[in-house]
Amino acid sequence: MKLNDEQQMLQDSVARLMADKGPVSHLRQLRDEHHDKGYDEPLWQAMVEAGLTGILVPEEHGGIGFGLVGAGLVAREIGRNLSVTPFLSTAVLGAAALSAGGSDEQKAKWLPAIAEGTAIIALAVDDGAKHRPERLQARVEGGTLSGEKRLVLDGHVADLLLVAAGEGDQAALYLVDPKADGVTVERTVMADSRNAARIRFDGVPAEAMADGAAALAAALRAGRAVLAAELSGLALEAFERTLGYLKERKQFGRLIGTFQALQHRAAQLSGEVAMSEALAMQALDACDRGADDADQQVLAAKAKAARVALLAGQEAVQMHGGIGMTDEFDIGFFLKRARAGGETLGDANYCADRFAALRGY
Amino acid sequence: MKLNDEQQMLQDSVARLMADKGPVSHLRQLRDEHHDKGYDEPLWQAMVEAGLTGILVPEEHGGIGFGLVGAGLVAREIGRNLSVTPFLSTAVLGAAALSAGGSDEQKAKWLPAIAEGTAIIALAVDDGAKHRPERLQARVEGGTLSGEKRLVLDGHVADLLLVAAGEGDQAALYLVDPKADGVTVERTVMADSRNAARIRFDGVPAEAMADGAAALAAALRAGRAVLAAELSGLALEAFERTLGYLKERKQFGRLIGTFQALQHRAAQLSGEVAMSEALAMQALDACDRGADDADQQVLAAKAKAARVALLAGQEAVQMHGGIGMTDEFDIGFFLKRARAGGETLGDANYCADRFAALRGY
Amino acid sequence: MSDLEQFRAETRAWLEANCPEEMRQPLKSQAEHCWGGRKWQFQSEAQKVWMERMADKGWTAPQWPKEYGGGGLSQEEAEVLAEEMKRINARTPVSNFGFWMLGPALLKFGSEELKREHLPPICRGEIRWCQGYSEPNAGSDLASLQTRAEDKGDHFVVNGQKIWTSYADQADWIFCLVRTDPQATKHNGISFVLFDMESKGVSTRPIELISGESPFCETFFDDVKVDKHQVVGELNRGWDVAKYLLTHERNNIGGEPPGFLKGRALGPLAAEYVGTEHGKLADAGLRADIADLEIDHMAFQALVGKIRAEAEAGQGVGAQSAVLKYYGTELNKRRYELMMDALGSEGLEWDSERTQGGLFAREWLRSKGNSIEGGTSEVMLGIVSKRLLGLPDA
Amino acid sequence: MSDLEQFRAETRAWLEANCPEEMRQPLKSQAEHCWGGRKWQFQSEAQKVWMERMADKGWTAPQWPKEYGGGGLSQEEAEVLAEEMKRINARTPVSNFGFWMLGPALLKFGSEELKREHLPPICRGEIRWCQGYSEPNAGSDLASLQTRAEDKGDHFVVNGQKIWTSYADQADWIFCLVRTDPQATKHNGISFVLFDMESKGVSTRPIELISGESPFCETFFDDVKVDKHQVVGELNRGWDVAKYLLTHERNNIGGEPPGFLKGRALGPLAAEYVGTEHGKLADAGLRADIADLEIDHMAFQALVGKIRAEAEAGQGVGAQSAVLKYYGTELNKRRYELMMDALGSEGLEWDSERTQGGLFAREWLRSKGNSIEGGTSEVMLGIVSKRLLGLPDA
Repeated sequence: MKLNDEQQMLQDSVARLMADKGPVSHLRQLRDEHHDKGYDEPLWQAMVEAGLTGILVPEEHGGIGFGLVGAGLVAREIGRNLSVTPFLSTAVLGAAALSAGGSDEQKAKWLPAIAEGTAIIALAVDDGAKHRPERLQARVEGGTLSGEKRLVLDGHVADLLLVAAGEGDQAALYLVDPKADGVTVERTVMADSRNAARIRFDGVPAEAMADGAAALAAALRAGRAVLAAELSGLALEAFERTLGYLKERKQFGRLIGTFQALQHRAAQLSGEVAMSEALAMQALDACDRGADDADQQVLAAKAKAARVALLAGQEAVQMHGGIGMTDEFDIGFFLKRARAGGETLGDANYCADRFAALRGY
Repeated sequence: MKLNDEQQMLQDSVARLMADKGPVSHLRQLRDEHHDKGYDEPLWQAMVEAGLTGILVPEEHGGIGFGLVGAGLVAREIGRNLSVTPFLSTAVLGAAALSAGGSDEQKAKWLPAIAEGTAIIALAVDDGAKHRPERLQARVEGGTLSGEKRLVLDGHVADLLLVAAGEGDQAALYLVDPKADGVTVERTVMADSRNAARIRFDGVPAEAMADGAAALAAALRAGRAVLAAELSGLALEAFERTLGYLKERKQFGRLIGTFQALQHRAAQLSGEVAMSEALAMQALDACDRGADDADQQVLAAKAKAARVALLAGQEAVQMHGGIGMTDEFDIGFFLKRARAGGETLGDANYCADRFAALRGY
Repeated sequence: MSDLEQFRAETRAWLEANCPEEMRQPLKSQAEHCWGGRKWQFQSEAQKVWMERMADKGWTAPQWPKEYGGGGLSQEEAEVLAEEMKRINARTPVSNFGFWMLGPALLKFGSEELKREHLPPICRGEIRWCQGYSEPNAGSDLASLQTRAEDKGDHFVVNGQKIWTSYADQADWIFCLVRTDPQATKHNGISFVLFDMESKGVSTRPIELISGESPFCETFFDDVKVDKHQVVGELNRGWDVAKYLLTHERNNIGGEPPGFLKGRALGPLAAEYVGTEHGKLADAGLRADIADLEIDHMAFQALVGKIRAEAEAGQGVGAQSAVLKYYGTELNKRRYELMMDALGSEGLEWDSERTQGGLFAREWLRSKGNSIEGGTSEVMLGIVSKRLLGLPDA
Repeated sequence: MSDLEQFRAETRAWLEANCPEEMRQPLKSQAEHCWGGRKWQFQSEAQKVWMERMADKGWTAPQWPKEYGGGGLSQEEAEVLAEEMKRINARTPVSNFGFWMLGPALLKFGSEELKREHLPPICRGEIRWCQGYSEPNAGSDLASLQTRAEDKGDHFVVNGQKIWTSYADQADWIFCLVRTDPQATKHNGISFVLFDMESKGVSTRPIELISGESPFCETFFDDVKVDKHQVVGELNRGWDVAKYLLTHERNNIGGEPPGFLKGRALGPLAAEYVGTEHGKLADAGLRADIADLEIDHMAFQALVGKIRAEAEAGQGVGAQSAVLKYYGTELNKRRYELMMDALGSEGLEWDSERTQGGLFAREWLRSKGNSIEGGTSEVMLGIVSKRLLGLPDA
């Protein structure tokens, strides 16, 4: 696929916004000061003003309804700059879930709040250390939820929790008030210096959605597709920084970029990054078009992006040599985010396994 | 492990024998003349005279009882020269099976014949296209065998067939006369220009062994370990021929061996080959010593050797460029044998899967 | 109904009426492909009829101008035709290096006279072309070629040797790189010339590959007389034509595998041979490998689509073609390795009827040439690193 | 009973009697390792007692000669001691660069005076050493180092800067490569000198790694006075000493991973986090990856064993050490990647008590330095291709 003019304009403006207001230095600063909210509030405010928080919110609910390609373009620049916002948790997972499965009242209450930036929403799926939404342990019985969730992105600052749980044979999302009795939130700071939370639910009131199963499926699909775009952007940036280093660093009296072994590895990495990006955009577009194989494409895109981003992070550190191992230098942040983003909503092995299942083998 | 003096002498003498009497040119000649027996008869005779056919046959049955390390040293040189003999089928699989599970009479009849080179023995295990000895379909009932076997090495020239089949819950080896009624042999020439056969059994008399299950296990173990040594030798030779080519072929006005990207690949391949060889010898030694983890080591060695030999074959053809693709040049034979040998008695995926199972995960 | 919809309806009706039933089966092997040319022996009446009917419509070369025997279709119309042909599994009516390579070169660089002389016979399947680029000891280093064409006033006299000339023993004409200025160095002084393979002094010798097939020849030129007007593009600037074609060729690697695996998915094939367990392929390692390959293939196709879309928008393909060549051929090699993993000993049979004479093993081996011919993978990575990434020379 | 059996019995009895219970637990993390030295704060009385008892036996350096404070054990006896220690999970009593690096260098190149001065305090755990090789902008290219030592008659004056000096801020003495002949080029004119880190003009600054730890420092020398007798080996031939040590260091990479994974198998760890299905790890892709890693590790150990056996037989290790360094470190990186795959989000926690403050993620990140420090993987492959394979220079 190729971007249309509107999408191209979006990409250009988001690229400027993120580079100006959400650069890697902000991530470092948030980390070093142990920021209590753990995200870049001024940047988030700027995204609200630019309408980006409502990118998946339909126009009737105050959003711009730009679709997943649009969300992917934002995520790509987030990946390039390692910008820290609740975009994925709120504007993607939250908006996708509520749009797909919320009741009219739920939509009317929460979707405008997402678009206006007045609510942060967190999706709670994983019961264990690995993402396995087909085998949920958290249960809803008689309208109350019990269980434990991990890797709840922005969970400690959320105004609303969307919790995946089983009721009978059916897995679905439920709305839970994080301030309700029986909710215990432990903030966990992850290796990529981002927020997540472990949350315990002990008999907490859980509000059903109009179609909680559809909401869960939509959130997972949108989240994986958008993460694929973010990881592709991350890989591209890590690669480009490394390419720049190859052109300026000397060893043994030569620019290291003249060493053919590194040239070939750089060439291979550039191709991998280009393929990861192209597939991510194609998968986002397939979702927007409602293509039959959209799920396959999304799983493929997430698997590919997770592998490529990790490879790009590994190669970036290795080719930078000693300096790449230092915290003072930014390149290590890309490696850390590559692994954390790759793990989120299903790692490469998980996505490839599901992909194979959908392909019938 | 390190070879002792006796083993070192064996290696040296076998290396001379194979290079003199079983070079790659013989394989080409056998192929081009569609040789009816499909193996190098003068070489086999020379191996009989050197005592190599009895390398696994105990001394009391006329062999030299040199153990699997000895057999591996022979196989290594077979791999380097792509020598075509019934060594694997008869001297390894046949001897290992009969020694481990044959009755006294069976041993007395067949083991001396193996050592003297008067009998060719073929092992028939695979019921399908893939090696799956845990799920045999061939059955023995009331002393008669029915089923179909594939990839029976030297099956069309064998004097005795050792056939793996189930009886009740138990899988075991049975002795079958290839000339018996109800045996239909189809010779199949494989991609590596070697013999195998597809053999049908329709209610054929099957002679039980003293311990047919132990015979099957011993044959598979010995065969895989010895194949690991053969494949390692093959990989080494393919690598060394390629290394020689890198030092003599010019492109763009330079020796191609000066290109750093090829240097690094050659360095990696040399390490892989060295590891494959070391593990094969260690596994053979573990079998001879009766080490607890001998089965794990053999599976690991076969998996590693299959992967490395295939890699060596692929890299050899690629680095030779156009000439590597021509039949006139010998290097392609190594690639072909790498795949055929890798497939025999379980491919790398199969061996790795079994290895993981033995390791408890 | 839009024009395109109308075109689709007419095309569908025409194909239904004119494509013989026999030509609606996928090729069982490469051997069933129709190459055309003076020496061509049609394998069936249907093959002949199908080629002629398509040639009459100009649809053997759908996008070439009508005045040269092509179909004069727009890009969109050509896509519709391709879709409609695929719908009924219609075979390519005829194809050879004349269509893939010489035609595009003539359309871009050829004189009006050369176009009128050569394009119509190609479209009618009357002339089969081969390519004379590589030389012994030159390999990927095309610029060092030594076949020379001496200027004899109204003609050249060509002497030298080519290698890897595809099916030169069965081709009618050759397009050939020759050195016309022996003083010039490297890429300069090379011209792109055309001549009849029946000319005096031309001889060929097939090269047997490790797959047992002989799709290539060594070709020898001994005082071959070549008309001077048969130079494509400017004299001594043949490198421009060759480079254009190499890029064009690489750009055409779209990720659809050739041979047996064309249109076949590995998953079901593997299930047939390795079986299933708990609803999944019984070999978990192979299953993971196939999934990874299919994911990489999907990613590759997405990139191909993106690059083509950009090329249509005028951003050009250029060195991107090296990316496509590299990944397209490396993927194909992986694909054939996995096919062999799946087929086990059946894939290894070399001469049984069951396997059509060892089709599997032969195609696996043949795939190894993909990353050597048309510029090795190493050369492609060099082009990417220098021209796309701007990495400096040593 | 053979001598060796007797030695084993005595050793076992002594260890049983003398190794404190606390010192029979595997290290929970690298932080529990006993480094020794003037500044060392023992983490427990048991740690102190254990170090002193072992030092009294000479078993902190079992194979060094007794006259220098070592145990004077033969290779076989040392192996018995190691086996018996492993049997009860006894921790290494003390270790630092003095044991791993300086000791072997002094034993091979040092004067009798230097051996008597430096080896005994190492054995007693009194002096902790660090290494001064790398310099900013030199990286893997050690021969271009610029720290200079000026000859002032009875002493040198050292000026310059080192980087990647391990724990220089906690070390007592440094062994250091300095340029003693500024005229000589590259590998020549470099000397291997020793001096006290408390000397005037020495300062250090820890470097924080991506793992959050600071095992390395930048170290600055500003007119540091160094006694002339503290040169190891010949003046201006320090490169020989350094090369010997690099080889020695690489050769010591035996495939046992450092840190959390030391002595831990990945299979059971993964089962804990990803679960099992039909008796196998529930994640089939991870299962295959772990099996491949364990197979490669087994192959690597077989090669290590073979190379060591050949070395003992006098064939030397030489450039083989580059093979070991390359594969040992690359395997370790793969191992930590798979550990992270297995642990999922738990592995990513950075500061929870549950994970001992992010032990998993930090060790994963730390492992990335393995293929950079002590000669990068690229340098190793270069050594292999040039020195083992004899491939020509460009």
